Amino acid sequence: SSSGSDDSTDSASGELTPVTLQLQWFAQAQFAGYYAALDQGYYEDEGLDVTILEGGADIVPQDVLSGGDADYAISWVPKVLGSIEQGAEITDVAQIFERSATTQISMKDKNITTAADLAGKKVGSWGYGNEWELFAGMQKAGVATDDISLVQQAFDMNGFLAGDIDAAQAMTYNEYAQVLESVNPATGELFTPDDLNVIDWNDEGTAMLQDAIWADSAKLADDDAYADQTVKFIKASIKGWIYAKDNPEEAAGIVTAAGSTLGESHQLWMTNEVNKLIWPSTSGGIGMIDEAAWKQTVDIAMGTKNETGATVISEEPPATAYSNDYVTKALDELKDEGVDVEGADFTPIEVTLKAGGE
Amino acid sequence: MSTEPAASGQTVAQGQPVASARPAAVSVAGVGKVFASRKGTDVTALEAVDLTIAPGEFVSLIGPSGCGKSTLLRLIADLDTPTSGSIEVFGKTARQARIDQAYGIAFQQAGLLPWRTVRANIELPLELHKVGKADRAARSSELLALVGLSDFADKYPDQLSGGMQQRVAIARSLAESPGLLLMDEPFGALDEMTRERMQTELVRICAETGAAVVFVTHSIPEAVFLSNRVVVMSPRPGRIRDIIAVDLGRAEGRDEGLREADGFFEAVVAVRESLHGESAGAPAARGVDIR
Amino acid sequence: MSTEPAASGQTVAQGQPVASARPAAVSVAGVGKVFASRKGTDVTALEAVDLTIAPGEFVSLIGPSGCGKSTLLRLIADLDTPTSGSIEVFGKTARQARIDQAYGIAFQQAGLLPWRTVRANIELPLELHKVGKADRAARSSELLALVGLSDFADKYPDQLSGGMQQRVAIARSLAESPGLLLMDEPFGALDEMTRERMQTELVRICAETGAAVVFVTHSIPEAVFLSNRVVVMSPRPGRIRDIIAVDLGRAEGRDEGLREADGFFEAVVAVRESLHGESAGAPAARGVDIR
Amino acid sequence: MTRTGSPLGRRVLLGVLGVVVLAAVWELYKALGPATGVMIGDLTVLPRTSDLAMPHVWDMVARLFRPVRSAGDDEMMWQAVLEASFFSLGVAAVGWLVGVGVGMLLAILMQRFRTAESALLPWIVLSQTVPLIAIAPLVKRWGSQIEIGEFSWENWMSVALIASYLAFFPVSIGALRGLESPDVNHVELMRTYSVGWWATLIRLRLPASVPYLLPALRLAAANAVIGTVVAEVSIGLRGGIGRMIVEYAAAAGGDPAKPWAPIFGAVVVGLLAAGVVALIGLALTRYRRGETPA
Amino acid sequence: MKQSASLPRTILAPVLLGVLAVALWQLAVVALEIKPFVLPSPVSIATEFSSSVSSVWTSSLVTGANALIGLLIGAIVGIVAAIIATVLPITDELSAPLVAAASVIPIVALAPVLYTMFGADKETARQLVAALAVFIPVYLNTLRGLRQARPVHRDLMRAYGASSWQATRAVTLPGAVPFLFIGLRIASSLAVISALIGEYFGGPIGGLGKSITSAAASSNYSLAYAYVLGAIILGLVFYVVTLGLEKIVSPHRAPSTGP
Ligand SMILES: Nc1ncnc2c1ncn2[C@@H]1O[C@H](COP(=O)(O)OP(=O)(O)OP(=O)(O)O)[C@@H](O)[C@H]1O
Ligand SMILES: Nc1ncnc2c1ncn2[C@@H]1O[C@H](COP(=O)(O)OP(=O)(O)OP(=O)(O)O)[C@@H](O)[C@H]1O
Ligand SMILES: [Mg+2]
Ligand SMILES: [Mg+2]
Repeated sequence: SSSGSDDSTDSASGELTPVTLQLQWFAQAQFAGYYAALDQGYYEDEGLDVTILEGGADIVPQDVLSGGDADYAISWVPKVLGSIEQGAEITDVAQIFERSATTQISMKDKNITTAADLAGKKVGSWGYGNEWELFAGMQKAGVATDDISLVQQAFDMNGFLAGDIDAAQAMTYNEYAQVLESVNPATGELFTPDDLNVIDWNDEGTAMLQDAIWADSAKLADDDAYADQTVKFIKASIKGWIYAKDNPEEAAGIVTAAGSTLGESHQLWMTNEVNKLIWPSTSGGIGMIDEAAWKQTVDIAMGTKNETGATVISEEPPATAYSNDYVTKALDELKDEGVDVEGADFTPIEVTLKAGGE
Repeated sequence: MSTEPAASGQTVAQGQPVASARPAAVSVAGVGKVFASRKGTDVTALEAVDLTIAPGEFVSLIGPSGCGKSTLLRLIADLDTPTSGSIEVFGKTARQARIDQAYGIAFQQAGLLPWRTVRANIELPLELHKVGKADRAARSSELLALVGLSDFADKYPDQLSGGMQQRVAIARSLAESPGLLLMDEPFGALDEMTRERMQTELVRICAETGAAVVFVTHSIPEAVFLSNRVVVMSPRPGRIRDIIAVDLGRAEGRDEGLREADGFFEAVVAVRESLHGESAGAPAARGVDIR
Repeated sequence: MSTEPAASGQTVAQGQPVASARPAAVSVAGVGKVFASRKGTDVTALEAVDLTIAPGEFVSLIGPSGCGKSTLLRLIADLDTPTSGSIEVFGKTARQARIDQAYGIAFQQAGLLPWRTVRANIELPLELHKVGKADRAARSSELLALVGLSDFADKYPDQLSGGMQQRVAIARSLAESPGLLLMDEPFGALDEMTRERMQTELVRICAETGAAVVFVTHSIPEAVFLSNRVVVMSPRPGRIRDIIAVDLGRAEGRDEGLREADGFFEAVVAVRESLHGESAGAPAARGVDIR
Repeated sequence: MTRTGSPLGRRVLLGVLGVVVLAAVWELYKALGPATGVMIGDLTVLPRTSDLAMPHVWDMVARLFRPVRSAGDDEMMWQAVLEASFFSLGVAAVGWLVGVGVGMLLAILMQRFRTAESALLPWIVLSQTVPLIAIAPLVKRWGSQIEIGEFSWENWMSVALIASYLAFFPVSIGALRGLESPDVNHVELMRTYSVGWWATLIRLRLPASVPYLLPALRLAAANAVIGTVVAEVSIGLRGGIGRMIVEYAAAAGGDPAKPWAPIFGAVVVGLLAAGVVALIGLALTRYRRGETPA
Repeated sequence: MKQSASLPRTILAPVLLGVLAVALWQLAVVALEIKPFVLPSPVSIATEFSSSVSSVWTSSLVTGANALIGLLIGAIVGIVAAIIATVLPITDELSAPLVAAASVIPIVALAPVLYTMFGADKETARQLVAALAVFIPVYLNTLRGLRQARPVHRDLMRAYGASSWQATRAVTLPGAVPFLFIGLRIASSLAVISALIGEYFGGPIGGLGKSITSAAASSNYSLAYAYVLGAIILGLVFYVVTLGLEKIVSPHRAPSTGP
């Protein structure tokens, strides 16, 4: 916050409060709601001048946040739990994604339909803390990390397509689509969902909470202006996500305009799949943190060992690790304005993927 | 060490100044130089050296490799400091003389800066001492003419033959009209023919500029041809064994014919014998001790 | 070019073999060498050179830089081929002689292989020609003794002084007991004192081995001291100007005293005059044309 | 490297021929080699020949002349690649300049003080064994703390700084060697002129270091490009080749020629960087007279 | 040139500087209360290093093996290519632009396609990345060394009527060794760095690169830096071993310059 000192909350004066948001990765429809909120002026309506910072391979959003270089960050809960144990003081203030998008996909002929089938296979993962649901699923099915050979996946799915990886990690909104955009050498056509087996961690019961909005715990406690601003930020972001639900094509276009180079059909697919992770909301409105889901995430984080025998965390996270206070306020305001924050009537659209995601 | 009698017709003049009205060009008194080596074995390069050189006098230093010729020259030039004794150049300390640019120096390699033209190389000392551009140009033209290289002013050193490069180095050493020239085997890298021509040249230049010269060489004919006095040194520790006065007439009169004169050969023989120190010894035995 | 009369007491022997019973060690007949340059300007390095060298004879080549001395030596060694004329070595073509290892060769740089010990350097040619290990060791020990370096057999070249390295190179050139030694300024890099010792040494070795020698040098005293005949060459294009026979007695008898003999100085003067070609000319004019 | 021997025309011709030969070998192997690659035991010794692994040369070239995305009115791939190349080149150039500056300063310091050389040199060598990925996030995080008046640190500066971290190394080593290269003769000549260290540096040591400096500058340029590309990936800077590599990788399955486009871009960046250094070398010809052709 | 410095200076000075720097670092972290996720303190890194020394060791083995294989492949191919280029100059001219390009492009850019070409579940791609990075300095320096053969040695070989293979073995190859080592010295730590960056783009897990990133991803920076320390030590080991090899192979030649 460079300009103005105390008048930051004084939105009436027309002065916008500068706010930065650190994403977990490059601009893509995974973050469609925030880009839509920015594009549609929802942040501005709340008196916020939001700058969205893209991520990178070595950017750890929660560290950017706790280091004071961003006001909010988007990150997965299990990744942040580790950081919190290392001393980061940040709080999950809105759990945007209610469901997990992580799956383990394999070619039909490999007959890998459950976590138990992974034993003895070459299993892909990106690392970077994306691997915990996989390990939890395996552990639950009695497969030890030594029973598989773990391969670090690259930024592409070529390893999977070439058969180097039997079961690859794939986000429903991204890598799964990448496979469906590729030509099946056997048929000369694109792969279809029928060619693939999918292990969905939501179904296996080892799903963990993913994209959430994180804020600085200390400032939430001490700085009322920041607390107010957090509510506003959540409110505007939720409006963005509602926009993405109602206007997936436009939302995808907004993300592309923001500099994403993903192909058109891929971008739209991603928007649609991300919508499925949010809508319909079963936790009392988008962003509400479901106690049970949180507990499941924490339990897995404490009980699951990775290939080096380490767990994400060794003890319960502090109470400040999440708070429904701010999202509740935001939802209340929205409900007051007559906005549907649960999207019970949500129906996804049909997206046809083209080769290379074009 | 052995101060044996000099050869026929030559006078031995140990450390005697030729003139004493003006301060001597160089006066070395009781100078010793010990190089401390890391292994603790010190090398005594020079011991009790006395030498006085008159203004305008040409003195050569000759002696076996490692006898301290270069060391002595470097002490005079204040490139190194003596362990004992004192050195004066034109009545000043060696250090002061260096700062006052009282001498010019030339080494075995011409040591021209390859990225500077011939002219720019000659002007280097002037430039470093903030002489104005016009003055520099005038002086370098003069010097180029003196060494017969006016046509090569804008060439680079690598476009010159070895002899020509050496002449540029001599011109450079003369740039600030020093009263003393220090030269360490300046013609060592030249072939004999070119070398003889350069010697004639140097004699002429010295005559024109009237500078005193301390000239280190390995070549007896060269030392004899050039010098008023030849200082013969003995090794380990470096001492002056003999000083042989050569009287071949004034510099202006010296020319190629001189090299074939009897006096020349006699002086050569005198220096040779002094150098080998043991002309009475058995030459046959020498074949063994050749390290 | 100018075949002017030789100096007093010397005989001019143009291309005359000293002995003719056995085939000459080297016989050069009407040899010319033109270097084609890329820019189209050809360099005529040698023109119409005739020279015959008898077995056991010591012949020096002397002449100004660039006159083709090295070129001639390289042609004899078949390191290059003549443009015209023919060269025979012991009655064979130069090529055949090279393949038969009829000669040994030494250059200005010792050219030792730095990664081989002194002994291994000397053994190199033997090794290349598949001489057995024991024979090699015997021969190298012999040669090491000959050049007085037996104590240094297992040292590496960088642990030797320049003169010692040069002696190793000479030992190497003698390894296969050639009847002919080709030497291109082998003492060029040494200081005068070491050089004189090496010369004495070389005279002794040649006497012991009876090899003919073609010796390139820039130094008149060196040429005179060593040779039976001194070949004086003139530049552009390289030709033989004079061949001066030096008669200072058999090699075995030559020693240091010789250098101070009258005959020595006379031969030096004769070579000097032939070399400068124009001893009658005005020496004053030479100062200008000194390139 | 390339000798000055053969004429330029021949060099260019043979160079082009070399590229053609490489393309021909590629296609030949692709036509004849097994799709699964040549395996010895479990080890793939020659690459797979599937279109996914080795697209046809003409496909890779043709891809450059199609829009980045077929839908929409996107610019041509080659344009996009070229833009990214110039962006990366710009960042790398800044990194190179900083690296050269720091390297020179270190070299001068080490030349001046023997103790500095003893103390610094091992650490300078050691610094290059620190993996980039360890310092990239640090630099970004520290950089973002900097805000002085109007000036605020931007991400591209972090990338440039990382590039300079790789670039300074060859310069400091090469320049040190160069600064110490003058003959004792020359150094003593300056002493007889009783000029100080500074004048000796300007008139003697710096000019004498040019032949050593030029190869160092070239290495530094190559290093700066590597640093830029890796750091772009690492901290996700938009606009350059590094990010393009990651982004286009996502399309590899359906559009195998696409990921090759930024690789060609990287070649362009590298060659341009080397070209600039060659030009600098040309401008300094005067100081390279002593250089012996390798 | 300067005389080689005295022992206390060569050892003591850098050690003192290092100790000073680490002490300042520790002091800064403690005094300014810098959070571990901004910059861990040397003490915490050292503690972490000693407590996870076994996993650092296993990671180093993986990356080190890749680097070593890459170094060997790159060096052998580089030397052979340089010999071919010397014997058949046309190959040099043909490959000149390719080598020029390879020497300036970021090799890591090739990592993703190499994984596709050689298999994402194998270490091959990483080894090739390292090999490519090693190839360039080894090739260029060896080529220079081979061409450096002094004319006097060449003449000597001809005078001995040596065959071209004899000449190559007796003179050209040994003469190129110091130059080869200049290349190898550059290549040694390059191999480690390249193998490590190669891990960034995929492949089997277990190496240092992956360990660093996953430790950092969970904000465990002390652990991340413990692995970084491992990487530094690994690079140093490669460098020092190369240096030692050079000393053993070529004890008697003028010291060659270069890092
Ligand atoms: N910087 C030095 N450190 C140690 N010893 C030295 C140094 N300079 C010269 N010496 C020693 O001092 C002695 C005299 O050396 P100096 O160079 O003066 O001999 P020189 O007569 O010039 O020999 P040359 O004819 O070979 O040039 C030699 O023994 C040499 O090893
Ligand atoms: N390989 C070559 N290509 C072209 N010209 C050459 C070559 N070798 C020698 N020359 C020319 O041939 C002439 C004679 O050269 P050479 O080396 O034989 O002279 P030299 O008498 O040995 O001289 P120096 O005393 O300087 O060694 C010179 O003009 C030289 O430039
Ligand atoms: Mg000396
Ligand atoms: Mg020659």
